Amino acid sequence: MLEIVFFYIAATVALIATVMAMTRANAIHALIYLIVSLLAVAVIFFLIGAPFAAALEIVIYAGAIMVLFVFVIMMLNLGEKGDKQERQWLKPGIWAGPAILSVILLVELLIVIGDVNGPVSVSAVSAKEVGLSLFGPYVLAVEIAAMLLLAGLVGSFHLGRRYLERDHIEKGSSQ
Amino acid sequence: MSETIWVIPLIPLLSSVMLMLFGSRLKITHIGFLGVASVGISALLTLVLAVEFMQNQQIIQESLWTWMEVAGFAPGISFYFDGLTLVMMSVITGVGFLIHLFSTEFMEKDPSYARYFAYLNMFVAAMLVLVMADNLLLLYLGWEGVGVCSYLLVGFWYQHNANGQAARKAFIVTRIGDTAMALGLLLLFTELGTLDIQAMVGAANQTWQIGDSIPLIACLLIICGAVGKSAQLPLHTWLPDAMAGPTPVSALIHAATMVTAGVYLIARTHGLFLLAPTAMTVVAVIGIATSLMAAFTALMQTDIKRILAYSTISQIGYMFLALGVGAWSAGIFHLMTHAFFKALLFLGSGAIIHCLHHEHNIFKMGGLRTRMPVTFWSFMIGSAALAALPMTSGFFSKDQILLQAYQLPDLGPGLWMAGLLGALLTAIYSFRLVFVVFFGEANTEPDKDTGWRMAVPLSVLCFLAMIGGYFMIPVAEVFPASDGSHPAHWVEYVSISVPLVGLLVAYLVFFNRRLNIDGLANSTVGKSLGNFWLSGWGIDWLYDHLFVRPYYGLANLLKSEPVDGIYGLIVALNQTFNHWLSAAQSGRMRWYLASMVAGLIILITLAANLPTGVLQ
Amino acid sequence: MIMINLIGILLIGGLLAMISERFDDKMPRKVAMAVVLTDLLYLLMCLSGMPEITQLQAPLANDPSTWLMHFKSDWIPAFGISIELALDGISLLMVLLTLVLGAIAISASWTDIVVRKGFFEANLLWSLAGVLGVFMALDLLLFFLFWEVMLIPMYFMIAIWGHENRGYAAMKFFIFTQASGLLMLISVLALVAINHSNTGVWSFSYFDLLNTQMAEQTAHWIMLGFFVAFVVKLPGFPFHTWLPDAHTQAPTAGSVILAGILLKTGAYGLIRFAVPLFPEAALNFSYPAMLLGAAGVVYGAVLAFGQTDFKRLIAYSSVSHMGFVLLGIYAWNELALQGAVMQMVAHGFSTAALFMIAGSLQERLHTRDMRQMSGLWQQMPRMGAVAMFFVVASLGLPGLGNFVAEFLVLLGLFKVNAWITVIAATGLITGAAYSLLLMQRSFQGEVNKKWADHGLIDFGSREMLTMAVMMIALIVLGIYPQPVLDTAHPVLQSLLELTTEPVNTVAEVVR
Amino acid sequence: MDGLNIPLNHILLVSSLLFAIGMLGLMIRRNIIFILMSLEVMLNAAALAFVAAGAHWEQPDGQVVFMLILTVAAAEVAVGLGLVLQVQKRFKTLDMDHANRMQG
Repeated sequence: MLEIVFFYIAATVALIATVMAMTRANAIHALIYLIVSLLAVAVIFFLIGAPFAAALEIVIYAGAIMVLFVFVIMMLNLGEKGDKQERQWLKPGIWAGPAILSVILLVELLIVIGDVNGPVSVSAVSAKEVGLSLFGPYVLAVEIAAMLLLAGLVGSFHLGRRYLERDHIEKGSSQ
Repeated sequence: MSETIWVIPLIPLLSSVMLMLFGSRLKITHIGFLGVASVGISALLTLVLAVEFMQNQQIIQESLWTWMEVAGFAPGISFYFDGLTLVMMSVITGVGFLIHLFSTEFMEKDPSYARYFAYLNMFVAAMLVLVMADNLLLLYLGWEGVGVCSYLLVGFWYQHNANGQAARKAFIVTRIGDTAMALGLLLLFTELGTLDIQAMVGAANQTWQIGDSIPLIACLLIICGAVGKSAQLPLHTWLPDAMAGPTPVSALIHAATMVTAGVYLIARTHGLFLLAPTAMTVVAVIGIATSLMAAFTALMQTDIKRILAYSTISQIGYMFLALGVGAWSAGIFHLMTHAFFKALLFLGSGAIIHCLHHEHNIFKMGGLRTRMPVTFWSFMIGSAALAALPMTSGFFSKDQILLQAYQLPDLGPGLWMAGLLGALLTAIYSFRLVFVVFFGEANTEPDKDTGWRMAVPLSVLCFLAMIGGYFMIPVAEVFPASDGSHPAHWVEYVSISVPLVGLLVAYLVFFNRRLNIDGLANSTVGKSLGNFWLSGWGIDWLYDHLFVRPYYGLANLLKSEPVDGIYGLIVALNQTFNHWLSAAQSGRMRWYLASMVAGLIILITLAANLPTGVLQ
Repeated sequence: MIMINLIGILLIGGLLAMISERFDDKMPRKVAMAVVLTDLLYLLMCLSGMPEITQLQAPLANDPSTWLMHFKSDWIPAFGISIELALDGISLLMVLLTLVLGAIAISASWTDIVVRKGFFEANLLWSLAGVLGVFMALDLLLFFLFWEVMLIPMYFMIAIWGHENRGYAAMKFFIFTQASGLLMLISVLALVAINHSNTGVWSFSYFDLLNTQMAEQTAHWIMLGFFVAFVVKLPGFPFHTWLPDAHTQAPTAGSVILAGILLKTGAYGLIRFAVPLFPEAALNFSYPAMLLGAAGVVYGAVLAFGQTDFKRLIAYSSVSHMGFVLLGIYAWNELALQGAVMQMVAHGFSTAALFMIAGSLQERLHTRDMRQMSGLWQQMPRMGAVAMFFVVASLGLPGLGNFVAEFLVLLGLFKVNAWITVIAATGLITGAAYSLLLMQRSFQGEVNKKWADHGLIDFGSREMLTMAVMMIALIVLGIYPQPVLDTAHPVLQSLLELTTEPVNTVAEVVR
Repeated sequence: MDGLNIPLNHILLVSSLLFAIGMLGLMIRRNIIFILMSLEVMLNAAALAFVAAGAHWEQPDGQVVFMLILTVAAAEVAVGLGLVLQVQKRFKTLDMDHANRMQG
């Protein structure tokens, strides 16, 4: 009973936080809302019996990935000017069309999932089970994920290095 | 001789080919010799043939090879020789030889001497094929062959655009008739299964009754061909312009031989025309109408050659009249005598033009009687024959035509009277020519009179023009016999006297000026009528506005290829789509996203509407 | 095997010609000429061992062994696709025409190609190889393959060595023929599929596909696919618009091959495939087809009259002349078909020669605009005389090949429909009009001072020799066409047996 | 607890809403940072749906897929943010409408 109440609270929090994240002009504010949203989703994960997923959500999503955002935003140093620009871009005229599209899509999704019935299980799927299937039937997917991460690593390193080099060269030439 | 008549057209043809291939390397005298001798040999062979024919009256049929053989259509390269062919061959080779001889002097100074004789020899060959052909397709070969030679010779002095224009006009106008004739051939073959003239006429008599519509259509189509070639209404306009060619060419092609091919064609296929009396009436009416129209026009012309050209048209009109009233042999007889005296007149005018440095206007001549006596006497005799003064050759032939026309029921007397009017006009314009050119004051100074190569043909033709009327042409076997009855004597007397009246009128008006017609000519009516006649009854103008200009306009209109517009439309459509699609590729990420979402919506909508079971 | 060799010699010869440019820049043309003449000699030698062609029995449409030559070898057996070549009278005529005109085309381009000579000659030979394949292939997929093969070298010839507007012309040519080829492919596949559903056997062989039973409507649409493909190539009105551009822009040899040979593949396709495969559908369609033919005759002639470009005029005259072929084919009786075959051969020579003259003029004057010519006879009498010969040939002078062709077509057509014959016959008049205009504007007329000091060179012996070959060919065709007629006769006989003649005599029309 | 579990379609509803909001953000934002954030929201929404479905069937597969999504998100953010730095460097703006020329 308590889980159901908690679920609705968490869901509400997640939705509100996401809406706020999407509409903020200041990147850091948006980011913090986003983290709240992710945490709320983590709560839902926990409630529907996926504690392992909830942990990962907090550690990696809300932790690692969001920190990356924070770093980058700090590096870019957008400041007041950026905020003003963002506010200007967020005029109703701009988001009216996309909003209609989104609503249509949402309605369609809801209709499609309308006839899905049945509760989710409360019995938790343990980390062990997840681990067993990860390195059992899904081992190929794990390999692919590994490759993907490696590619991401190399890619970001390459892009970031060039950024620094360029910076360095330009600074050097301007001196 | 009778086994190898195919040699007769072959010799001029070979000579022509040789002149074309090696003409530029031969000496002038050799060229002339080759050109004249080849026709001369043909003429001699024709003479031999004639003598043989007179003795045994034997019709010769000779087949060289089958031209083509497809599904029962098997015209041969084969020749047919009878009295009618003999008359035509004699005229072509005989007069042709004289004109070739005349040309050697006339064209002496021309740089394209070899080309001239090559064309002229080829013409003789083609003309001989035309008259000797045993089937209509081979006849058509000769028919078109002479047409091309005529084109080449009219446009012989190609450096002047006007000559080329005249040549093209001559070819295309006759081509209109030729095409109709070709259709006639198609119809005859389709209906009768053969184009062999004798067999065809035989089959026609078995298949059709007199007055049937198919022989009428066939005959009308053949008439179109004949009308085009023989310069009759309504396809006569090319002939006066065709005078742009060298004068001997006019004498040979546009007076003596080619233009009478239409007469020959109708005479040759008279078996068909007898089945279609309406067609014969058409021939007669075309003939007399043309004859009068041309005679009026000739009255007003000032160019010596154009006078003669219109007079040729007019005389061929008489021949058509003869054919139309069934006076076949009279028509052919007139064809022959006309060949003599008209060739004579043309050569005479050629001599004048040659000696006066290409002067064509008769009012700039005058007084040539004493300076060019040979030419003067040729012209006198020629004009007398043309005007059909008694005892000349033209008298006998024209008289026969008029008398037989008179005997035709219903239309007869009308045709006769019209013919008489034509004869009167003929006498007036021919002696107008003589009086203006040879009498009166001299306006120009000729170099000299003609040389022997011109004088000999002139004299021989004078002789023929005088006595030609006493020849008996051997065509009795060819044509059905006429009933032989004679009209009342007064008809004959009137016929004889009319040309004399004409001569008198010409004498009074143009020689001693008793009769002054200046007032009449200068009145408004007279002037406009004069101009009307001068322009050949405005027919050229009419055709120009009715056919030539619209055709040019059409060609110009279509020149930019309207059909391509349809394909251009397809191209434009594609380009528009291309434009739209490249506009979609704007590089704006939000736009891409929006379209992705839109696509997603469509996909989900489709998926949701699919039958259940697909989703689950 | 002989037929494979014929094609192979040309393909390999093309490679040789390309390579030979490395040794000497004048080599390719000699190599190419040698290759074509070798091919021709080889064919003639092989033929000499065969029975007299006139004594051949009619090749039975469903029995390959009655044909003059037949070759079959598996290619993709799973789908019944084979390398099947066969030769009968009409194919033989077309193959001979191709090789002779090929040699003439090489001679025509003897001097006017200056860049990448080796590649040019190679393209020329490959194009000829494709055409030979088209004339001999009896497997429908192989036919389609050759159909495409002949286009690509031609595309290159126009696009690389063409005149000022070559890119446009080449692309137009390519798109038209490619689109029509696609239609044909679809039709072929549909036909094969129907045959498969009827018999359960996959086969692309002509002999198997004859007499395929199908619904009337289906036959109609498939036949239209073939019809359009071939009529675009022919070209028939209103699919002709690629032709004036392609002919005008192509180099001389390209124009000669295009007009002389490539157009004939369309006519050949109609005779060999479009009608026999669907006899009923095709003959039901004969009336519109003949109307298109007549429209082509008249339209081509009128447009030719309006042109000022020497080559464009000849190109439109081709449209007019090929209209007669279309008429002849769809009149579908022996007279008309013989006429169509004759027209294919005779037009090949007469137009090829006119294009050569146009090429020579362009080479000397650097223009094709007739308004700038006039009076050229004065300086180049030999060229003028030759041009005159071919002009009168093209206007259908009796005694030359074109007349025989046109007259036979009209004769056959008259039996079928008199009124269309009348329309088509006006082509003889308008034909005279544009032909003589061509002569008047270029060689006759006042001597143009502009060229007086250009030292224009008259035809030399090489050119005269080439022209003489074509002149003699036209004269022989004109006064003794029987060998050609006899060669085509048995084939047409067997084709006519496949179909029933449309019954509509002239008497009905006239009465 | 029996019969009082969280209904699956409610979780899916939340997931759909999150997805729609993320997509909306994706479409209305021009700043690349926000675009990346929106992507994260959408990925997260999908992940939620997977985990919920896994829970429904009491199978670990949902969470396995969630982990895969997590790796994708990580890699994407790493590369994406690297690109952000480059874009900022080159164009002096984060507006994607201005940085739409694919030039070096």
